[in-house]
Amino acid sequence: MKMKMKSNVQFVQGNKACILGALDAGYKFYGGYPITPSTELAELSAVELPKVGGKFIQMEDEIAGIAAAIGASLTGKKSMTATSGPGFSLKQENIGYAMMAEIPLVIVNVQRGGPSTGLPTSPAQGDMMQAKWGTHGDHPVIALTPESVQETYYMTIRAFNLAEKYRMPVMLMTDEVIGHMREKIVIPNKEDIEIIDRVQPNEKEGYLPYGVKDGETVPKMASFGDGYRYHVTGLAHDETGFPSNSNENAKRLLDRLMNKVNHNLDDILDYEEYMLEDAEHIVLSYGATARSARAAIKQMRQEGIKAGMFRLKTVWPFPEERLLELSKNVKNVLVAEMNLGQMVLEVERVVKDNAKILFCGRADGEIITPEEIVETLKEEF
Amino acid sequence: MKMKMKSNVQFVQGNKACILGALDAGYKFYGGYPITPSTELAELSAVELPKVGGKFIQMEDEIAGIAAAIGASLTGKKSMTATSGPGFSLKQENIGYAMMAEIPLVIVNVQRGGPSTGLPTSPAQGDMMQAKWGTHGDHPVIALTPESVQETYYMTIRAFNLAEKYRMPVMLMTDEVIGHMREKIVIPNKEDIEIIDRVQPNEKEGYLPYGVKDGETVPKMASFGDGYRYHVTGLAHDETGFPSNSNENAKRLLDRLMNKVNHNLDDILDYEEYMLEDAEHIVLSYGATARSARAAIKQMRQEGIKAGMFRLKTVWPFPEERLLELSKNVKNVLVAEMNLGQMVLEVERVVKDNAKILFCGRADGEIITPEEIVETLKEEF
Amino acid sequence: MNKYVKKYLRNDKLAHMWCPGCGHGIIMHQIIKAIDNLGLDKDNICVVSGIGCSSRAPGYMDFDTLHTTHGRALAFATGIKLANPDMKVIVVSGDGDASAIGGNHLIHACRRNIDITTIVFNNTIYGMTGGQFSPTTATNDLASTAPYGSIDRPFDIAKLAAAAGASYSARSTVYHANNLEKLIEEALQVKGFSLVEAMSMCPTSYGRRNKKGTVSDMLEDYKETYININAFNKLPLEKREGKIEMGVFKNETYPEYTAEYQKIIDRLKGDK
Amino acid sequence: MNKYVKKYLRNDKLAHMWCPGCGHGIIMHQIIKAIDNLGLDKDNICVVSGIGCSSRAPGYMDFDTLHTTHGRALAFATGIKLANPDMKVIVVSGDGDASAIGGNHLIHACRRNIDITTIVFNNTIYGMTGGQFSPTTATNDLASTAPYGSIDRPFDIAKLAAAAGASYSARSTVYHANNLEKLIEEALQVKGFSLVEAMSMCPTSYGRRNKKGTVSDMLEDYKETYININAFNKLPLEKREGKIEMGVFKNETYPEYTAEYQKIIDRLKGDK
Amino acid sequence: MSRENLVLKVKPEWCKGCGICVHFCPKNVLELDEDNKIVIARPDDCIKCGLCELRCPDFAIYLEGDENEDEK
Amino acid sequence: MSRENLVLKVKPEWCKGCGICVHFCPKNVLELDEDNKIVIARPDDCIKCGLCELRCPDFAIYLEGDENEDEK
Amino acid sequence: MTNQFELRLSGAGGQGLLLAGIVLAEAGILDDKFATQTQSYGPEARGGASKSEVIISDSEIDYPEVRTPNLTLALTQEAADKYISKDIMNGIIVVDERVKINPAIKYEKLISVPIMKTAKNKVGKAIVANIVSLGIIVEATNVVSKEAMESAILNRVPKGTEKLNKMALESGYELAK
Amino acid sequence: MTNQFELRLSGAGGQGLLLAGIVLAEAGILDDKFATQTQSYGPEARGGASKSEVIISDSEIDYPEVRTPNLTLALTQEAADKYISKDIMNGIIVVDERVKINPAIKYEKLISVPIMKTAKNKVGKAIVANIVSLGIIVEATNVVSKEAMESAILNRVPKGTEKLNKMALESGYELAK
Ligand SMILES: Cc1ncc(C[n+]2csc(CCOP(=O)(O)OP(=O)(O)O)c2C)c(N)n1
Ligand SMILES: Cc1ncc(C[n+]2csc(CCOP(=O)(O)OP(=O)(O)O)c2C)c(N)n1
Ligand code: SF4
Ligand code: SF4
Ligand code: SF4
Ligand code: SF4
Ligand code: SF4
Ligand code: SF4
Ligand SMILES: [Mg+2]
Ligand SMILES: [Mg+2]
Repeated sequence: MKMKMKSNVQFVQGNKACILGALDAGYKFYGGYPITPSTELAELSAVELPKVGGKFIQMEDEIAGIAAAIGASLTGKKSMTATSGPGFSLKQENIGYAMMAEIPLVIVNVQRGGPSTGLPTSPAQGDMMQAKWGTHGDHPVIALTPESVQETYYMTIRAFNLAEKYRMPVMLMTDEVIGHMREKIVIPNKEDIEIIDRVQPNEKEGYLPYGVKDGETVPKMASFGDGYRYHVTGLAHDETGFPSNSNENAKRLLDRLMNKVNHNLDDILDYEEYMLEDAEHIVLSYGATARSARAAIKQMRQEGIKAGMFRLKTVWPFPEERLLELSKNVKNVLVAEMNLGQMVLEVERVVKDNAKILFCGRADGEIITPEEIVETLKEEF
Repeated sequence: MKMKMKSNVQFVQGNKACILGALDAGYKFYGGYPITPSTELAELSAVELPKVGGKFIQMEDEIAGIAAAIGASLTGKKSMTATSGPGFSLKQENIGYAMMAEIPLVIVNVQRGGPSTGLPTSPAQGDMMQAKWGTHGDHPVIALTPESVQETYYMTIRAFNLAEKYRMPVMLMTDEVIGHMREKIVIPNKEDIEIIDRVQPNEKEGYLPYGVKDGETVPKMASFGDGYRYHVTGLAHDETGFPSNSNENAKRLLDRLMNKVNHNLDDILDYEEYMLEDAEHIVLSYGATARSARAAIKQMRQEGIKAGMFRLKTVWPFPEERLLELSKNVKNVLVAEMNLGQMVLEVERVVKDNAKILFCGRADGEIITPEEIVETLKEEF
Repeated sequence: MNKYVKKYLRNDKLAHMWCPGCGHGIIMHQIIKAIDNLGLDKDNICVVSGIGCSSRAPGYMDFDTLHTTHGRALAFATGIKLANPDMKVIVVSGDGDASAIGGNHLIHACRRNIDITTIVFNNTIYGMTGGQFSPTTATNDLASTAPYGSIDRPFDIAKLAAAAGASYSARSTVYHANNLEKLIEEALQVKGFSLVEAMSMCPTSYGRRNKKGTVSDMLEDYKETYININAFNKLPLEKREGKIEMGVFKNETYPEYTAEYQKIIDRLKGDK
Repeated sequence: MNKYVKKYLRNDKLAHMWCPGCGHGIIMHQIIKAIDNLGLDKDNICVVSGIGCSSRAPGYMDFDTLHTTHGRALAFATGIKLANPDMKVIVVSGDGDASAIGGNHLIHACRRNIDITTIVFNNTIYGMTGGQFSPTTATNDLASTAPYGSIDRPFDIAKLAAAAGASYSARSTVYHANNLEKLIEEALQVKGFSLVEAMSMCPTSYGRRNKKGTVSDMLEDYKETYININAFNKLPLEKREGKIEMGVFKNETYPEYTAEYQKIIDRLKGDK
Repeated sequence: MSRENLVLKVKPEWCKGCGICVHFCPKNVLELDEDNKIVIARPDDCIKCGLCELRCPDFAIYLEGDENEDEK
Repeated sequence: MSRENLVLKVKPEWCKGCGICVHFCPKNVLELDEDNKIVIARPDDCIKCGLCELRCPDFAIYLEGDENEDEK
Repeated sequence: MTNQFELRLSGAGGQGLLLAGIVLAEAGILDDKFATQTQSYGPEARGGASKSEVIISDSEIDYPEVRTPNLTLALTQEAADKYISKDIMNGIIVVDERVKINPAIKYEKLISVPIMKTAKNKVGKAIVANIVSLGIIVEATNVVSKEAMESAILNRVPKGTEKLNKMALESGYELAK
Repeated sequence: MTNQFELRLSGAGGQGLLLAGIVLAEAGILDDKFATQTQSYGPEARGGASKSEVIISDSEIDYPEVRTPNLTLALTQEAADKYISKDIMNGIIVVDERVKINPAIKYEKLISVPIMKTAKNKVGKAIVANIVSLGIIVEATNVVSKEAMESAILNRVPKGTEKLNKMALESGYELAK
C-alpha cells in the first residue's frame, strides 16, 4: 500500500516554508527583484499570490521592489519584499522610510557570502549589523533568525504579526543554508495560529495618523482609499503626519519610534535557552549556525563539559538583560556566527567582564562545524 | 589703507575647505549626485576640477556617482564622491564593491538629520554606524571626523592619503554644521603637506593585482590603460583577481582585507586628548559635537570639575586600546554625539566596568549645547 | 477662497512653501481643476511624489497623499495601484525626481502601462537643492554644477515616455495653463500609463542664474517658444529653430497592467 | 586554437562557465573578431560588465576587465571613459543588467552620448538566477516569476537607446553571427554612444521552460524571425506579424561627452 | 454663472508679490503695494477674464461667484 | 589564406556537446560521440566553410591556417 | 548522532539527482525518520557537475551539511572527479560503470554498475537513471525501507510514469544484488 | 567665552544678509579675532525669512551656533517675527523702522531706523541695505573696527561698486549715531 505523508506535513525548502507561513499570516503582496539565494521567495509568491487574490510584482530593481511593497501596505495589504546581501543594501534608504512613516512590512534577507558580490551561492550571516545600522539616523529594528525550515514557517508568521502590531518593517534574517535546505514541516491548524492585524481607526473626524494616547506607542493606521485622506512623509513630522521643522516634534517622534520596541521588549524578545540550567559555558548562536552549536553542545555534554546554548530568535532587539543575567553564572560565553564578528560585539558590550568571551566565526562560505565550536571552547581549558 | 587677509588665509565653509584639501592632495575626479547639505562639494568640484585638468560629472543618482568615481580611480585618478544620509545608503552596495576590489576612493558624508528624509537641513551624526555596517559582509572601515573647517582641510588630505596607501575607500564623516559653517583656515605650504600616492607595479610580467609578499597587506595597483590587462571583480577572488570559489582563497582574501586596517592601527588611528592628564571624567566626542564638549570642559574646569576630552578623529577604526587605558583612571566616560546612541555602544563595549558610562545625545536637528553636556555629567554628582 | 482651493487643497497648509513666482503652484491648480472637471471621488484619489520642490505638492492636496524618497514615487505608486486598482493614482514629480534618479522607474512604469497618471513639473533644474542641472537642462545653460555651461544633452521627457511604452504622453507649460488643465484631464481618463510634462519656471534656482528676467518674462518665453505639435510640424524646417513642440505626443491603447493581472486571478479562480 | 581566441581570450580561463548551447560564447567571439578587424590596441581596451551570465564575459577577455555590480556597468564605464578618454571602453551587459536594474544608467549614457560601445547579450531572461522574466521577455512567455505567462510588455532595447539619444543603435542575433560581427565593428568606430543588441539563446533558463526545442531549433527561430529592417519596412503590414527588425536603427553624429568636457578644460586654460 | 456675478477677490496673506497677475492682466487692474502684496487698484476696469487667477501660483487672487451650493 | 590550406580542428575539452555545429554543417561532417563531445566524422566532406566555427559557443571547433605570423 | 546516514548524489545537471535526493529524504520521512536535503546552487550548478545531499537520521539533525558521506553516488566522470575526494571518503561509492575512480581513494565498498545503460536500454529511458540509482542505494544500504521508497517515488513522479519508475527502481535493486 | 559677541542678521532672501554676515566675520578676522559664520539653509531659506549668524571672539570659538545674540538685526517683519523671540533676547535689536516689535520682548537697546529708505533714497540702491546695516552695527557695538569693516567690504564687493558701498556704510554709521 502506498504510504503518504500526513496532509499537514511537507518536505520543503526554507524559502518555501517562508511563503507558506506568509500565506497563513494573510500575506497579499510581494514586490521585489530576484537575487540568489532568495529568488525562490519571489518565484513561489508569483505562483501562490494570485491564487489568493494577492499580487506579485517583479520590479525593475530592489529599490523599486521595497517601494512597491510599502505602497501596497499603505492600502492595507500585508506585504513582503525579499532579497540577499547586495539587494539589502539597496533597500536601506526605503527601509528607513518605512521606519519613519511606520509602514508594516516584512523584509526577508536570505544571507549569502560578502562583502560585495562575494560568494553568491554560499551561506553567511554577514548582514546582522546591516540589519540594524544600514540606514541613517536612529530607529529601532526587529530582526528574527530562524534555525530550521519549520521555524522559518513560524517566524514568518511572527514577522507579519510584529510588523502589523508595531506598524514597522520587520526583518527575517535567514541564510542560504536555511533557505535552500529541505526539511519536514508540520503545518498547524488554522485555529492554533495567532494572526495579528494592524489596528485601523474607526473615526475619520480628528484622525491623527501619527498620534497616540498617553502611554501608547503605536498609532492606528488607516488604509489609503478608505477616505481618511491623510499625508505620509519621510520628513520629520508631527502627529498629523505633516512635515514639521520643530525640534520638539522631531524629538517626540523619534522617542516614540524607539519606544515602540524599547517599551515592548517583553512582547518582542525571543530566545531559546538550551541546557543552560547548569551550564558553565554559554554558546550564543542563531540561525543555521545554532544547529552546529546544538550539535557541539550535545557532543560536549557527552564528554562531560557543561555547555548550553543561548539562541537568539530575535537578534534585534538583542536580549541584553537575560544574557547579562546568564553570563554572571558562567565561565565563558562563546559566540558562533558566520561572519568575522558582528553579534559578538553586542555580546562584549553586554557581558562586560562577567565572563570570558570567545569567538568562533568564519566568512568563507562554509557553515561553522560543531567541531570548530568545540575546539574554540576547549582552547580555553 | 586697505587691510587684506594673508594670501594663505581664507574664510570659507567646511565644504569648501574639503575641496581645497582635496585639490592639494591631488584630487582629479568627482562623481556624484547633489544632496543637501553636501551639495557644495559637487558645486565646487564642478568649478575647480576642470581648472586642474580633472573631471567632474553629475551622474543620474548616487549609485552611479560612486560607480563613476570607482571607475575613474581604476585609471589612476584620485577620486571622490560626496553625499548625505539617504544618498550614503544608496552608495553602500558599491562601497562594499570598492572595499572588495580595493579601489582607493574618498567618500564624504555631510550628515543631516534622519531617519529617512528626516531633517534635511539640520545637522546630525546619525550615520556613524552606517559608515561601518552599511554594507553586507565584513570588511574594515576607515572613517574620519573633523571638528572644524581647518581640520576638514587637513583630514581631506589625510583621507586621500589613507585611501591611496591602503587601497580602499576612506570616509570623511562631517555634518551640516561643519560643512556649512565658515571659519578662517590657513593653507600650509605645499612642502609641509605629505601627499601619498598609490604604489604602482613596475613589472607587467607576473603582476598579481591582489597578491602581496609575506607580511604585506596592500597589493600594488596598476592603472587601467597601462597595459597590465588585469581583471577586477566583486566576487571572492584569488591573487590574480579572478573569481574563486575556494574557501581558502576567500578566507585569505578577507583576512588580508581586515588586516590592512587591523595591522596598521598605529598609522591609522588618530585622536586628540584634551585636558586628560588629571581628568576624573572623560568626555568622548567627535565632529561638531566635540566643539560643545570643549566648551563644556572649559566651563567645568572653571568650576573645578576635572573633566577632559577624548576626541575621535578616526571613529573607525575605533581607538579601543587607548580608551580602555584612559578609562581605568576616571570615574565617568560621557559620550556626546548627535544621535540616539551609536559610538556610545562601542564605548560601552570597550570600557566595560572600568568607568561609568554616561550618554548625552540628541537627534532632533539641534547641536548639543555645552550646558547639556555639563548637566549630564553633573547629574552623576 | 477659490472654489477648487476650498474643495481640494488643505487650506490650513497654505500659503505653500514655493518661492514667489514659482510655476509649481500653477500646475497644482490645473491638476485640481482637471480632477474637478472629471468629478472624481476625493476619497479614492491618491497623490504620490518623490522629493523636490514639486514633490511638496501632495502635502497641500486633500487626498490620500504620499511623499516618498527621491526618485521613487512611481515605484511606490505602482504598489498602491496594483494592490488597490480601484484607486485613481496620480504621481507628481520634478524633472530631476522623474528623469534623473527616477528615470528607470519612469520607463518601467511606461513599459508596464500601469494605470497611473504622472505629472512632471519640469523646471529644467534641481530647484530644491539650489540649482544643479537636471537631465532636462538645455545644453549650454548655466547651473551650479554646470558653471561653464552644461555639456549634457537634455531628455525630451514626453517623447522618452512615449518611446518607453506609455499609452499617453503630452506636454504643456504653465503659461498655457488652460491647455495644461485640458491635457491633465485627458491623461486622467486614460486607462494605462499617462504622462503630462508641465514646463514650470523656477526663478530662484534657474531663472536668476540664466538671466531669464522676471517670472513674467519667463512666462512670455513659454508663450514664444512652445507651439502646438501640429503647428510645429507644419513649420518649414528653418522656422522650427528655437521652437519646442507641445500638445499630445501619443495616445494609444494597450493592455493595462492591473487589468491583465486581474485576468490571471480570474483564470486561477476558474481553474478551481 | 582559433587565432582570435589565442590573441584575445584568457585561454587559461577556458572552457568558460556558460551552459552547453548558451549563445553568449558566440557573441563574445564576434566581439573579439570585430576588435581584431579594427586593429585596436589590446592594452588600451577596457571591458566592463555588471552581473549575470553575460557579465562573466570580461573574465575571459584579455584586456583591462572590470566585473562590477548588477546593473551598474555603464556608470563605472562612464567614470573610466571620462577619466581616461583615450581608452576604448566596451560594456557587455545582459538584458536584465542593462535594462532592468541598469535601465537608468543606459538611458543616461545614451543621453550624454559618451563614447562607449555597449553590447547587450539579450536572451530575454535572467539566466544567471535561473529564469525570471526580464524587461525584454515577450508577453505571455513563461518564466519562473511568470508562471502564468508574463503580462509585462517588453522593451525594444535598440529602439529605446535610440530614443534616449544614442548615436548608434543596432540589433542582430547569434544566428546572424557575421552580421553581428559587422555591427559591432561599426559600433566600435562610432564617436559617441553606440549600442548593439545581440539576441542570444539561453536554453537552460528560457528555452526549456518555453519549449523552444534544441539550441539549434532556437537558432533556426532567429533565422525565421529576424529580418533586416529595410526588408521589414517593405513588407506589407500583415506579413510583419511575428517578424522582428534587425540591422541598424540609428547612426547619427552628436557632440561626444568627453570631447565636450575637454573643450571646457581647454577654454579654462585659455582663460589663464 | 455669468461673469457679472463674479467678484474679484484677493488673499494678500498668500500673495508673494511675483507680479504675474499684474503683468498678464489685460486691463491693467492690478498693482503691488509697498509690501509687495497684491492690490486691486482699478477694480472698475476689471472684465473678469480670470487670467489673473489662472496663473497666480499662490491662489491669492480669484473670481468668486455665488458658491453657496459648493460650500455645503 | 586560401581555404585549402585551412585545417579543421577540434578542442574536445572545451566542447559541451550542444550540437550546433553538427546541425549547421552544410556537409554533415560532424557528429557527437557517446560522451557528447565533437568528432569530425567525415573529414573529407568538409568544404571549410567555417560555419561550425562561426556559431560554436565554446571555441571548440575551428579552421586553423598557417598562423606562424600571428603567433609571434 | 546515533544512526545518521549521509549521502551525496552527484552527476550532470538534468540527470534528476535533485529529485532523487528529495525522494530519498521523503522516503526517510515516511519511515518516520528525520531527513534533510541540500543541493549545489548557482553558477556552480550551471552545466558541469551538480550534487544533491541527503541526511537521514533517527534523531533530529543538527548540523545539516554532509561532510563525510556514508554513500556517494556519481553518474559522470566529472561528478566523480569533483565530489569523490580522498579527504572525505570512508563509505560506499556507487558509480556508473564508465566512471573511473582515482586509485588513491579509499572506500568501504565500491559498486560500479551499468546505471546509465540499464536505464537507457533495460528500462528504456535514460532519464530514469536517477531512480535506478535509488534502487541501488536502497538495496545496498537499507537506509530507507523499500516500501517507503516506492511510495515516495509514486508520490513525486508524474502521472502515467509510475510503471516506468517502478521498473527503474527494481532494476536498481537488481544491480546492487 | 570671554569677550564673545554673537549676532543674528535676518531679513528676506535676496537682501544680501548672507554676504553681510561674511563681511562682518571677515572684518573680525582682519582685526585678528576669531570668527564663525553660519546661515539658514534649504526649504527653510526658500522665500520667506532667512538668517545669517556671526560670532566674533577674542579666543577660539567652540560651540558655533548663536543662541542668545548680543545683537539681532531684522530687515522685514517676517524676519522679526521669526527670529526675535522673547526667550532668547537680551541684547541690542536693530530693525528697519517699519518693523514692529512684539511688546513682550525685552531688550537692552532698540535701534529702529529707516534702513531700507536710507539705502533706497539716500544711497540710491535698495540692495545696499545690508551694508547700511553693517554700518549701524559697527557704530553701535564696535564689534569690529571701522578700518577692518571698510577693508572687508572692499575685499568682497564687485569692482566699480566700492564708492556706493562706502556711502552705504557711512550712512549706516550716521543712522546709529
Ligand atoms: C536619495 C536622494 N538624493 C538626493 C536628494 C537631494 N535632492 C532633493 S530634491 C532634489 C532634486 C529636485 O529636483 P526636481 O526633482 O527637478 O524638483 P524641483 O525641486 O526642481 O521641483 C535632490 C537632488 C535626496 N533628497 N535624496
Ligand atoms: C543588486 C543585485 N540584485 C540582483 C542580483 C541577482 N542577479 C544576478 S544576475 C541577475 C540577472 C541576470 O540577467 P541578465 O542581465 O539578463 O544576464 P544573463 O544571466 O541572462 O546573461 C540577477 C537578478 C545581484 N547580483 N545583485
Ligand atoms: S527653488 Fe525653484 S522650484 Fe523650488 S520653490 Fe523656488 S522657484 Fe520653485
Ligand atoms: S543560464 Fe542561460 S544565459 Fe546562463 S549560461 Fe546557461 S544558457 Fe547561458
Ligand atoms: S479678471 Fe482679468 S481683468 Fe480682472 S484683474 Fe484679473 S486679469 Fe485683470
Ligand atoms: S500672481 Fe498671485 S502671488 Fe503673484 S502677485 Fe499676483 S496675487 Fe500675488
Ligand atoms: S567547415 Fe563547414 S563543412 Fe566543414 S565541418 Fe565546419 S561547417 Fe561543416
Ligand atoms: S558547437 Fe562547439 S560546443 Fe557545440 S557541439 Fe559543436 S564543437 Fe561542441
Ligand atoms: Mg526641477
Ligand atoms: Mg539575460
